[in-house]
Amino acid sequence: MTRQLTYAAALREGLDLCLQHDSRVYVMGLGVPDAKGLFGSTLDLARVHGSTRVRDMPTAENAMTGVALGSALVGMRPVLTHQRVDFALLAVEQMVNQVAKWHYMFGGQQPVPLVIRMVIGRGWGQGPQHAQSLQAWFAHVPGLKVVMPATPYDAKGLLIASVEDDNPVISLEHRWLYGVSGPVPEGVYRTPIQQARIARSGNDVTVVATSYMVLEALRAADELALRGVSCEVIDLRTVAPLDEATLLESCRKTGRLVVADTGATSFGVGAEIVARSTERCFSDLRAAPARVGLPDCPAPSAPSLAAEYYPRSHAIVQACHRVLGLPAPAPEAASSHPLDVPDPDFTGPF
Amino acid sequence: MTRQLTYAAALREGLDLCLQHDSRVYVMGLGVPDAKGLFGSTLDLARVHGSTRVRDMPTAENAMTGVALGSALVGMRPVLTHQRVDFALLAVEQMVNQVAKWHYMFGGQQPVPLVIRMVIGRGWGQGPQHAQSLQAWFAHVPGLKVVMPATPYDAKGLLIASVEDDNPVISLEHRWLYGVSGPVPEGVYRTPIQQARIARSGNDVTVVATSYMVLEALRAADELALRGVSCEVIDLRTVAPLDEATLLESCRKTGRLVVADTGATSFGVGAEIVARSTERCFSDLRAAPARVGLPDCPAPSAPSLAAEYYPRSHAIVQACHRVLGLPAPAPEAASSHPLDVPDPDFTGPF
Amino acid sequence: MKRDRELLYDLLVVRSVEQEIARRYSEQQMRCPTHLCIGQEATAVGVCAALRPEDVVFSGHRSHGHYLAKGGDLTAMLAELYGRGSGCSAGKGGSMHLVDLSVGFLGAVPIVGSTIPMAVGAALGFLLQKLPRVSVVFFGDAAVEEGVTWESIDFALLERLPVVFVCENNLYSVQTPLSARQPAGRTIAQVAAGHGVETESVDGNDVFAVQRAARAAVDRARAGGGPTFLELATYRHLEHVGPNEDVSLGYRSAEEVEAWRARCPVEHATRVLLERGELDASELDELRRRILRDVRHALELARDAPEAQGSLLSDVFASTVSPIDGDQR
Amino acid sequence: MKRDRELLYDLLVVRSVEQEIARRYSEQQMRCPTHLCIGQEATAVGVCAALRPEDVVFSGHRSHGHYLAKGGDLTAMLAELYGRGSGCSAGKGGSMHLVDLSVGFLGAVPIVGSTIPMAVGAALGFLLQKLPRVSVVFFGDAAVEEGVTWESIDFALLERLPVVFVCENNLYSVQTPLSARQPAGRTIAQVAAGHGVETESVDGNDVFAVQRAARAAVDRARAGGGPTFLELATYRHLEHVGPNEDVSLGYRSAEEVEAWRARCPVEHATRVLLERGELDASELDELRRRILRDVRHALELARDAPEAQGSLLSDVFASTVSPIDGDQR
Ligand SMILES: Cc1ncc(C[n+]2csc(CCOP(=O)(O)OP(=O)(O)O)c2C)c(N)n1
Ligand SMILES: Cc1ncc(C[n+]2csc(CCOP(=O)(O)OP(=O)(O)O)c2C)c(N)n1
Ligand SMILES: [Mg+2]
Ligand SMILES: [Mg+2]
Repeated sequence: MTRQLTYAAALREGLDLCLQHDSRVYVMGLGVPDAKGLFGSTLDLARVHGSTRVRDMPTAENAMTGVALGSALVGMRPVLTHQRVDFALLAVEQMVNQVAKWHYMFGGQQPVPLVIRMVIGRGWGQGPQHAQSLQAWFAHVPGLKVVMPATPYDAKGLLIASVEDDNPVISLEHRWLYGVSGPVPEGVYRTPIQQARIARSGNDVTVVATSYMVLEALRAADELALRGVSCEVIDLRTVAPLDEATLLESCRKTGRLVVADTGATSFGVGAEIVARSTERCFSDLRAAPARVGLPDCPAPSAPSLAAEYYPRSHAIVQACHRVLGLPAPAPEAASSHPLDVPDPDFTGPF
Repeated sequence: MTRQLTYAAALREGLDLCLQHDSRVYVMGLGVPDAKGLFGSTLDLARVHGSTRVRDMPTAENAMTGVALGSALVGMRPVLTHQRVDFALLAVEQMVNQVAKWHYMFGGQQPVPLVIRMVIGRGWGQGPQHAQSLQAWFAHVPGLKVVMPATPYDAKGLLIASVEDDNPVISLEHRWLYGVSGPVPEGVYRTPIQQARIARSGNDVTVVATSYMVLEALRAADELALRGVSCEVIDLRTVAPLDEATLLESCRKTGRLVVADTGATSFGVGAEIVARSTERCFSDLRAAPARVGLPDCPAPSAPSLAAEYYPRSHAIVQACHRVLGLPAPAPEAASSHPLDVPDPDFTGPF
Repeated sequence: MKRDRELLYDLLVVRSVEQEIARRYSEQQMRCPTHLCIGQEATAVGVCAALRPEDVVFSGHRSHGHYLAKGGDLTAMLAELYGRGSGCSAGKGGSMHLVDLSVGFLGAVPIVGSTIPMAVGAALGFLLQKLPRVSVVFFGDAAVEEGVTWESIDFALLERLPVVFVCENNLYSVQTPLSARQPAGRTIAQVAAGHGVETESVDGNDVFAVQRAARAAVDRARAGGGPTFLELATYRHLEHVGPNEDVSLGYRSAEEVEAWRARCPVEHATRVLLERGELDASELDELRRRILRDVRHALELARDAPEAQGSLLSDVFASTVSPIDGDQR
Repeated sequence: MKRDRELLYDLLVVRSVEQEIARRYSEQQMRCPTHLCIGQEATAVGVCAALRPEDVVFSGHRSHGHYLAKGGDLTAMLAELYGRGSGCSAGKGGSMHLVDLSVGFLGAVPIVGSTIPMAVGAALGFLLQKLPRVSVVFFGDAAVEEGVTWESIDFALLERLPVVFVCENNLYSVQTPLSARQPAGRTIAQVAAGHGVETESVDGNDVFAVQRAARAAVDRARAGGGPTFLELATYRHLEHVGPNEDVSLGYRSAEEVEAWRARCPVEHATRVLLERGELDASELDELRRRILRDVRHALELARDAPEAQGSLLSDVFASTVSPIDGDQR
């Protein structure tokens, strides 16, 4: 049997390999060398590689992003981390005006090999300022690649591919994925950027999912299978640039599309995927596509409100029913576990 | 004949009225009281209302946004301006984490009456960092209202409505609109927020446009009319919350949709509009919708490249042809005026 | 100004609330990140004692003490931690988003440094409205690493605004010591002074000293003398977030924690009052018992209140408008 | 270090380039916002004279002088202003985005303060790679209002990085004077010193003094002594952006402009060398003529080069990857 690792351990191993093999790589972020090690993903790396290469930093997100960029311009390959995308909003000027555009605006002379890891996600009352999921923002900015690994395999594979890429890569990691386990090969391998993954193939409806929603989509597919519906689940993996080919091929096959994203629905990733598919394969679509995502309000802290806020597999089942013209499914059975912590059934190994 | 004013003068008059009537209103931004007066939109207001109420500020966008918010919490009604949305990226943390969420996250006790005006747009080699058009970003953030007036009438009407609104309103003003003139009534009036305007009614295809692209869309509609195509042009005016009713009604009528937006196409406003229409009136749509917007690259500075970068009316004509199943139109006639300054034919009055 | 006994009372309340939260947290009913201020109570109590009810306070992630010291409603705060509809933020915010408008506690949010410009803005609002009010913001030692802090201080100076910046320097940002974050050979107060703001460094565990310094700053601000920066030295006893001790994490030594526990602000104030004879041991016992009873009562009220329900989509926007020509209609 | 005659030569070149741009700008062929540095040439020339070719420079919106003084290619810069494919940024950037990697001019961008952390990052890169190089960043007096500046300086201090911060204080940000933006009663240098950085205030119109101060700062940085902050007093003769005078705008007086013109950095250096007898009037004339000829030649080359074409969608992304186990393949 292949070795099983958690998502956090897979990331850690990816970082470890990059640090080992490429002396230009360094890792920097708040708490990176501390005893919690960014949800376990940087644990112990400072001891192994030294605290010059695996570094803490001041709480100065904006400057430190510029520092990372500047160091990349003289040959380093930084991996910068933020414990929440919400904190990284202080660094948007650097990320959007500078990092994203540097290569282009200076005529293609200077690559910017910079990986920015940011935590998104939910749970335990994270509330309005610790749970945003802003992939649509970064994807809207030409010059940034945006990845969202959903599995331990891809966490490591995309991290290595991102570090090796000579372009800025934004990696968004969902906090409920760190504890998920799955097969992870040893040694260096890559998950190609801009290549979606057919997580489950099917014929009746295409569910395109990002990050943690891939897990919910697979669960929904299981449930739909019991009713004889064959779901194709696409794990998008890279949000920008989009893997249009995989997306369109599946839409053409099934003629029905549901998108499940971790972010706000309005003006979100789902909008682009629906628009792109509609534009490109309108005549193949047999029903209106549907989006599953967050409603138009900030994330509330109270678990009772958060339970309503975050769509789960049942919402995907509902959307698939709608798209398939089936009667609405029975309401979701009351959950046997609290909804503001990761579902233990979801930790894998898968 | 109704009085004609430029967009800049209309804004200035709106601000003047707000300052006159409501002592809680103040206007703040870089260069607001200077001799250029933010493209003319704040000219002379400091002399009239004093430099406490019409204020310059330090180049500290982030803090000054927090300052505006804090003052709103104790009863003021600030109008904060930024000469470019690009500069305001320094203030995203305040705008997105705080301003947008304050009312919600404290349980609806504290309204945040704050207007943030930001300049978007193009021309004269503005290049990568002086020409972004990030309405899709703000629209993706629950809690922000986002307006984009296209006419002098709405510049004043939406400004007054925004100042009167007890919520944060992001107003994006295209620099090529300041010189455009049109009818503007005297005195206080409002353009309702979240109400799109049918700028021209038609039956064959719906063109939803934002800001400056409304002008291009109207020109495209003129051209299409010559070929017997009847275009309905919707001036979106408010991007968020969307006026879904007007949008869907038009789509249902024409069955064909083109969106023309000033921002990047991918993950942009057009994506939401296409997705929303497809989801809600799929069976009424008779062809794949199309989007007109910026390609996936930063704004180049050279006029020769910028000319390719910015879609003009012809791109809208092309998109309409596509959506209507007509053969591609003849290539655009070479322009008789430079493409990096506003077209004099576009300055109105309309 | 509060009398010294009142200060002690307030300290005991904050301590008791935080201890009760810590005790109950493991029941997993308060399901939100919770940053306790045990060991730091004197900064909150001392500063707020110098304020008038109409003065306003902003804070950050570690705000329970500030909220309570400014007079915030205890039950509403606990209900917020419990995710109840009766929480001070209707359950929307949790521990990291406290507010009590009725006492001028205008809000706390957990983005480091983010309320500093808001406090300055409130002060600007007071100036523009010619209200003799003062605005105060509490923040930690990490906040001075954020540029927005200096932007805010500079603007407060430029406009001579009635605002007091209160830096609670507890030596750590999560697990990271000052030495890994800020240059050696300078104090935070020195940097502030370099910007030109009136600055004072105070023992943040001596509530009397804190109140004195705060009073001077507040008076100055109210009199039009502009902003003051207070650096208050203090220490957090428990882990960064959550109810536990954390010496096992290894980022600070047991000796260091012990040394600071010996400088406990509550014990210090107690000792002073006992020594002065303004309080005797039995009164103190009685006080503690009464406070504990009240806190537990509030906790039960909060815990037993109904969960926030049905309000997910409410209050995204205020539904009101304020017509500029309102008086003409 | 450059000899004084070389400094004068560089000053004359920068002045001549800027004057020629101003003269040609109204032809409307350079179609991008252009911030000229006439009156401020000595800061660029003096600082860059203290650098080695492998040292690096970053700048902001007013960067022509810095680019040229570091040795940037003149024709490529002018071609960039003309929007030519042969521009130093292939026409993508315009005047506000200059770069010449071959001489260590790593880039200029027009977001106030934004290159300051990048310069610090380059210095960090040098430290990590153990390269004895120094990083320099030029910025205006408005940049110290941006928090990122202090974040960057603090981090440079924390890590003792080889970086020199060069503040060109020309008293204005666009039309807004310092007094409307920064608190009275303090200098920029004092604030920097408060952060703990080695600081020097210099007459920025005295190229010799600037070079001396820069040399000391660069030597210190290279020797591991950490960052230095230089505040250079100077003045812009023309409008903020564009080729014209702007006294008519009313934000500064004709007298003030005159007084600073009398302190012209180019004239100052010329006078010194003439007085010292290191140069005579006819040599000077000849120098000026030669420079003007070269500048005009470059201008014509740039103007006559083909427009940027066909590259709109190129270079959004680099097409390369750098495998971590590259050497094993
Ligand atoms: C902008 C931002 N960056 C990072 C964080 C993560 N964070 C939460 S609390 C904290 C520590 C802050 O330390 P300090 O300001 O000293 O306050 P203390 O916790 O010591 O009271 C950090 C870094 C944050 N909340 N906001
Ligand atoms: C972040 C940001 N805010 C505002 C601007 C607009 N702006 C362009 S140049 C400038 C003036 C900068 O003044 P200073 O730094 O003193 O440089 P100077 O023009 O005097 O050389 C401003 C405010 C900008 N480019 N970037
Ligand atoms: Mg601390
Ligand atoms: Mg200046």
